[in-house]
Amino acid sequence: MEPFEPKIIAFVCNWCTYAGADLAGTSRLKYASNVKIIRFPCTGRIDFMLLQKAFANGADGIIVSGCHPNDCHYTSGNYHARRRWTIYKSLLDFTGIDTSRIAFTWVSAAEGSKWADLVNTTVETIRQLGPYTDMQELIGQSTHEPQ
Amino acid sequence: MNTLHTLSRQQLELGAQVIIGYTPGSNGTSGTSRPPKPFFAQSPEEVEQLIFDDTCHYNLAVYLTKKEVTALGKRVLFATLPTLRSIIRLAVEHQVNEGDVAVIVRANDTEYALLNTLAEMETFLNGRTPAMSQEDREQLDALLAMNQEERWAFWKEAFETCIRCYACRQACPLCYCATCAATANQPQWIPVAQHALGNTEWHLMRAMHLAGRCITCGQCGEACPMGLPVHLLAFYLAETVQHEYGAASGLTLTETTPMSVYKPEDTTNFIR
Amino acid sequence: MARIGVFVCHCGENIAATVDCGKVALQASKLPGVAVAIDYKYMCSDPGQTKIKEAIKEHNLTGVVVSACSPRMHEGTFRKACSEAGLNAYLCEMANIREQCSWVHEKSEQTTQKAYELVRTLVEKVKLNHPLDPIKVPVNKTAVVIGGGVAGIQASLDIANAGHHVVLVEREPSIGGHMSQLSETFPTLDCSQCILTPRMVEVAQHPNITLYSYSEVEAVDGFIGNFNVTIRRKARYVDEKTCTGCGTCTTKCPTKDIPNEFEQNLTTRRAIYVPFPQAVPNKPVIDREHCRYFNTGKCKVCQAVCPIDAIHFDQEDERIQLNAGAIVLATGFDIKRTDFFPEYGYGKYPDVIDGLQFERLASASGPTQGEIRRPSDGQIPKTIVFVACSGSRDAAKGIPYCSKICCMYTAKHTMLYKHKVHDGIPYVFYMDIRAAGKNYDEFTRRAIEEDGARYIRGRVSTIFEEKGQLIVRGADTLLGGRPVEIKADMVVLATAAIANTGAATLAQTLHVSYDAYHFFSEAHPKLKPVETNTAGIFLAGACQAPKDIPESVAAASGAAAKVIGLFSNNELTRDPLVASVKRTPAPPFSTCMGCMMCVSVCPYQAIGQEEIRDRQGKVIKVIAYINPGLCQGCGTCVSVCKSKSIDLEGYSNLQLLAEVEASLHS
Amino acid sequence: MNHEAQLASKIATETNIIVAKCYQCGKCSAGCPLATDMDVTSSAILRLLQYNTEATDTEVLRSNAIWLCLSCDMCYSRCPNQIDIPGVMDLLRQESVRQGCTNAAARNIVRFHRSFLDVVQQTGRSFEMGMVLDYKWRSKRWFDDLALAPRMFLKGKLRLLPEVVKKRKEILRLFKRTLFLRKNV
Amino acid sequence: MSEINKRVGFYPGCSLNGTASEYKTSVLSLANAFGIELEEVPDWNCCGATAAHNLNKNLSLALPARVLANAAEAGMKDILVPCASCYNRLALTLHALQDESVRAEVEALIAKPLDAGIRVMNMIQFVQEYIQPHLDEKIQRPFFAKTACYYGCLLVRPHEVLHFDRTEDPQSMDEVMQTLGVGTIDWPYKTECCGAGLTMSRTDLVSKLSGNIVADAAERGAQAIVVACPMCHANLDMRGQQSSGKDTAPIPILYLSQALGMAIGLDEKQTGIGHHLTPVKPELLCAKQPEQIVQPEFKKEV
Repeated sequence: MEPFEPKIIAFVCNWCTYAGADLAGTSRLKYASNVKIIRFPCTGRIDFMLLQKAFANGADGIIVSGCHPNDCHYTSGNYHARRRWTIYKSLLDFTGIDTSRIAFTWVSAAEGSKWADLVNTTVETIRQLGPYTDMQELIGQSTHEPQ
Repeated sequence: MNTLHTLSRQQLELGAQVIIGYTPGSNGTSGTSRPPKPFFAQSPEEVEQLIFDDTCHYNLAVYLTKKEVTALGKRVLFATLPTLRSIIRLAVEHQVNEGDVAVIVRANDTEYALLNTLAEMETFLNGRTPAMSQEDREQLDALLAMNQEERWAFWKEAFETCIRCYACRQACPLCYCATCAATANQPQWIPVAQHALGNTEWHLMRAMHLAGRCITCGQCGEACPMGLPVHLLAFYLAETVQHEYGAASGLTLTETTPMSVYKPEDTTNFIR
Repeated sequence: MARIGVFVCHCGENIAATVDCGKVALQASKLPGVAVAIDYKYMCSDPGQTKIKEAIKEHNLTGVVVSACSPRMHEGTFRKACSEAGLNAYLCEMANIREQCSWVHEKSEQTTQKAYELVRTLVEKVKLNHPLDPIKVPVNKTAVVIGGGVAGIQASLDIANAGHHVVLVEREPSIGGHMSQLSETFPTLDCSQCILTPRMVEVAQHPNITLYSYSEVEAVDGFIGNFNVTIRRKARYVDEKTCTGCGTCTTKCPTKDIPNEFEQNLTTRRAIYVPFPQAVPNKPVIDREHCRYFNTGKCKVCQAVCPIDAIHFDQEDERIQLNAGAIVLATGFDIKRTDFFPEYGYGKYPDVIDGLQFERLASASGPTQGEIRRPSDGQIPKTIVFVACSGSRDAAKGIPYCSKICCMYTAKHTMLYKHKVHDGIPYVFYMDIRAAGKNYDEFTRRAIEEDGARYIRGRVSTIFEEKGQLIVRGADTLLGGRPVEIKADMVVLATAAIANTGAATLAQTLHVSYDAYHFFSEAHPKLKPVETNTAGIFLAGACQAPKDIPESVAAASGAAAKVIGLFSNNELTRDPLVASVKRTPAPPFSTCMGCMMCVSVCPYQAIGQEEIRDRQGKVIKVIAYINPGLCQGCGTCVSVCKSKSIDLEGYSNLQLLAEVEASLHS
Repeated sequence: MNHEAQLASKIATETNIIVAKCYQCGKCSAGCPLATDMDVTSSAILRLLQYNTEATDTEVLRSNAIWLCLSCDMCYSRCPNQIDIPGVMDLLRQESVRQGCTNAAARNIVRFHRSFLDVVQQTGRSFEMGMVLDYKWRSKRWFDDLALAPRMFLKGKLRLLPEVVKKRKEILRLFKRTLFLRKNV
Repeated sequence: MSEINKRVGFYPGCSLNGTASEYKTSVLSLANAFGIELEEVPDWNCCGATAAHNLNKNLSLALPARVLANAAEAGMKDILVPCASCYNRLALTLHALQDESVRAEVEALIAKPLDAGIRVMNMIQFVQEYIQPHLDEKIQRPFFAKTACYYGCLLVRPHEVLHFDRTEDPQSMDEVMQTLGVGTIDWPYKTECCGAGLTMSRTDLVSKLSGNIVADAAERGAQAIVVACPMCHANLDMRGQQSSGKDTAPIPILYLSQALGMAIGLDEKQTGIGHHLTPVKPELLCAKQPEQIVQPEFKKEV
């Protein structure tokens, strides 16, 4: 049986983390190919419903990342995002939805290696946790072949 | 009761179009009397049927933003503390304007008082945030005591039981959106199909939309025909917001919305 | 029905080495709505772009996905190509299969698969793109320059000479700034006022320049091309128009002994005064705080002696509103003063002075007519110790940075001193001589070799007074830290250059960012040195960081060039990827409930209110309105809108949701 | 480079003081009351430490200066980089005793400190007479201050019997646990 | 007037029980005169002074820590530490103990719990808080002599830890002395070191340092030097004079407590000024004793 390859989606801001991921590329750092990036103008734009939808659509893990506090291209988007994530995470924890499947991070345009490490560690964590089926089960189906 | 009725009548004479108060609940089949229900008095005669005592706790503020009611013009509301908080919050969110509404409150067990301006309501409220009911407290703590799987099991069952009748939304004074995000299409955030996944997404979305705004009247929970404690989601977030940002909702006319402001020094331990 | 073209780039071997581009194109071609999918060695090359253009025409495409490098690299290139082929630029998206795929993964099936999925995701997105036109905003061709020092003067003249109207706002009663206080300037030793005063006069007489001296910018709103500036003209109590500047009042005023700011408190002035002889405008101002009339209600001597009745005690602050297309910040710097150096007795011993005070002593127009005489007793000091890095490069004192100008002006001071007091001995305690600049190092060498300045590499620990002399205790680190004690007649501290007072407040008024030391931040440390992060607001001179005169002037001309460039268009075009509140024109409708929670999240104050009226003109409801001219497209308001009434072009709810689904579903 | 040779890193780990922060402005030496009497000035000591070689480290540990340092904190209070130089000196002194390379000229200073602590170890308090005798015994400097002693005695400044703390055991245990061992220098 | 209304913890330290006994006497009688009882820290030990930190870090923390522990055990909050050296060591230790790991380590060394609630006061702080407020009405013999206030190093440095006065040109002691009517001189040696720990082992250096200090004070016309540290006093009094090189009459070195004592009319026995090597002549420093001297019941207590 081949090892479980988690599907991971990354919501990142255009100015810091997306650029950081580009830097990882130009520096030819190697990391797992399980992660696909979706580009946002700013973490402030990342609607919690999109995270919800990612799980509903069979994501095993999610990375959410943007500019470090005080570095936001739009000066305050990441501060608003930080509050939103804090509340959203506490809601998920309260309902028992596994928040260890979401990696909230700050990755700057200069942190190519941090991005590469982040992806690898996240992929490893999710691989350990196995496929995420809680949401799928609610509609009695799973996008995952039985392991 | 006299003072209550005279007050109400005066208001009708002074140009209020409707007094929204309570009237005794109809007797149930088994002879048990149901709690007092909302009652719209528009004439002196109807005023006679109004009551306002300890048993009245339905949050009448919910009517303030309903089209049919706003159409009536100046309204007078029987207000409990949660109702007052709702009104303050609605004012902060520009849904209620000065002069739209006056309230009759219970100054004490026997006397009633009329509060004409929002400022008077704010003063009467005086920052009071009644603690949640014994029952709610216990259930909340019980949930917090569970581990993740147990909690998910609990809510999973609740969400599977939910019939998405939106009674929770109807009963909530702060769910005033003409077009709710849940029913909006383009995109369809919450699948129309009434299945547990959609239900989950609905309740999470509602809780998030109430974060920092919910005044914890618990009306949504009460309204649920399936008896689901959906209000606890909002209650828990209210506590989180209070703890994280020291903000409670519906207390002052000058308050901000915690989820629409920030402090650079806000702390988190989970963002790496 | 969508007709999308997918163009997979090999980028030579950069992508093709690990991704099977042909396969990606093949798979993509099978996607619903994809009309054509091809791969090519270099999509960004002319032949590559031609392929895209041809495909657009041939297949009458409704959207294009170029799967190649990062959009941060070539989005512009390909959008331009599309519009040249008649396809709206904003119907072109890029799938990043190089930086975020081929370069970071090994050659494998998964890598190719990921590349394909990235393409699929962008295809789903581009289906939902709208043709957009760049936003056009009219440009008001007036520039406001804040600060009338040499930088502000230079910027004003450059912009004015290009034929644009300039409003120059100066906080003090006269323009000129610190440069007007200087004696000679390094490295040429030409007289500061001789080169500055003509420029000051030019400003006063320039037809395109309106000078508001003794005025401050109070409020700024609006945005690039359309700023709305409120200026407060502080009451001078002297009618600038009628006053001839005869100066009678300033000689007759009975209130004397007020520390003279321009002379760095080395002399005194009257309550009604002109800061210095060459002041522009050369009109006096009444210092209300010290004026006898304002304090006691009696006096009015100045009014009595004024031949043309130009003095009006009832004058009040005046507020001026004006529109401007650009703002230049040139508020300059200040120096650290008393009480910051207790170990040096600065502020305690009259003969421990700072660099600016020495400039005044050396200046021919200064309190000593250019003779170097020490403040305490007017004696000519036979030994002067100059202390460089007084406060600068001193983390303990909270100023870790280098003030940059001190090395040079200290060398200059030693020279001026030697040229005036031939038998005098100048000592300089320094840590490093930072003389990078045209003819700078030669200059400091000259001070040492020809004028005999005695440089000692080490810091001073303490200075104290003993028998009318100042004992300076330092060390010579070139002799292993051997303690050195010098008996001096005067000590000059090259105190740190710091941001001007009120800089932070002004920055907040203008929404420009500033660093921990309150110097204004440039938009990019290398490539945008005179821009701020707020479009239309530029930086000139030492308000950004310590700068000497040539640098300040260069920066000022740079800022002026930016302004002139901006003014060369009647309207400017901006990326149309902005947020808007969804509404239908008629019958007027919007799902927005007007809770206005979006207002406080907007970093650009772009969100206001809008009234929706029915045909009878009756207000149905008040909803949020987003000014496309101000919106920068961060989209934070979109995520806080509960009723989902706000959306963002290019990152709409539909598009992002489509991307999520497409990237997860195979 | 053997581990003994890395004083700078030892200082960093044990006291969190970073000698690399020193940019050799010399303000410490300039203000040091004893700089002229030191064989190596404080700024020079920091410079030597920055080399991080065995030779330079030994040069520092063998210096007389580290023993002349009065820990008066003048340097520390004026250091633009807030380097706790007296803190460095403490560690250097302890290290130089540990490695037994104390400067010959500084022996008496070390002897005095030892005498002082010996008395404390025995009585819990310091006791001038005892201390002086112990010190003179170690240093063999019998005749210093002979003029001073009787005057002091007359002024009632020298008591003849030591004061002793009640719980001497506590003191002894404390000394034992801090691994302060008697050693004749 | 002088019945006890306040109790303050008191750590004399070895010097005050030895060479500086007169300092102790003067401090006790001064406190007493203002109705303050100084309560000695039970079974206190030496703080390690200048020796411990030179040879053994743990020891330099453990010794003061035991004192603090004993004080805490006795329920003391404020502790007066008249010896600047002891004050400095105790304060440094308190500071170090803020670090949890260090605290645990040290507790293990002394086998006693350490309570954080303790504050150590130097002589000047004590005067500022307990004496100065009531000083004016008690002054009987205003000073006329010009004095130099000598702080030494240990009272004001390191500021990061002590947060007392300012490290350059401190003023606190000057202000106290000025209330006694004296002009204090402005001089650069206020915080120069007297040689402290080297007093026995390098008498030559100590003589030089102390000599400079005394000489400069004399140079600037000081008729007395006021100190708040037994080490400074010993060095200035014993070594400063003999080597100050000036043929001027030696300058009396006073403890702050003695100066204050003299000013409020305490007698020689209470101030202990008779014990100095450099003779102190009150008539040269402050006004004559007024007719009725200090209250008799007051004598009893000493």
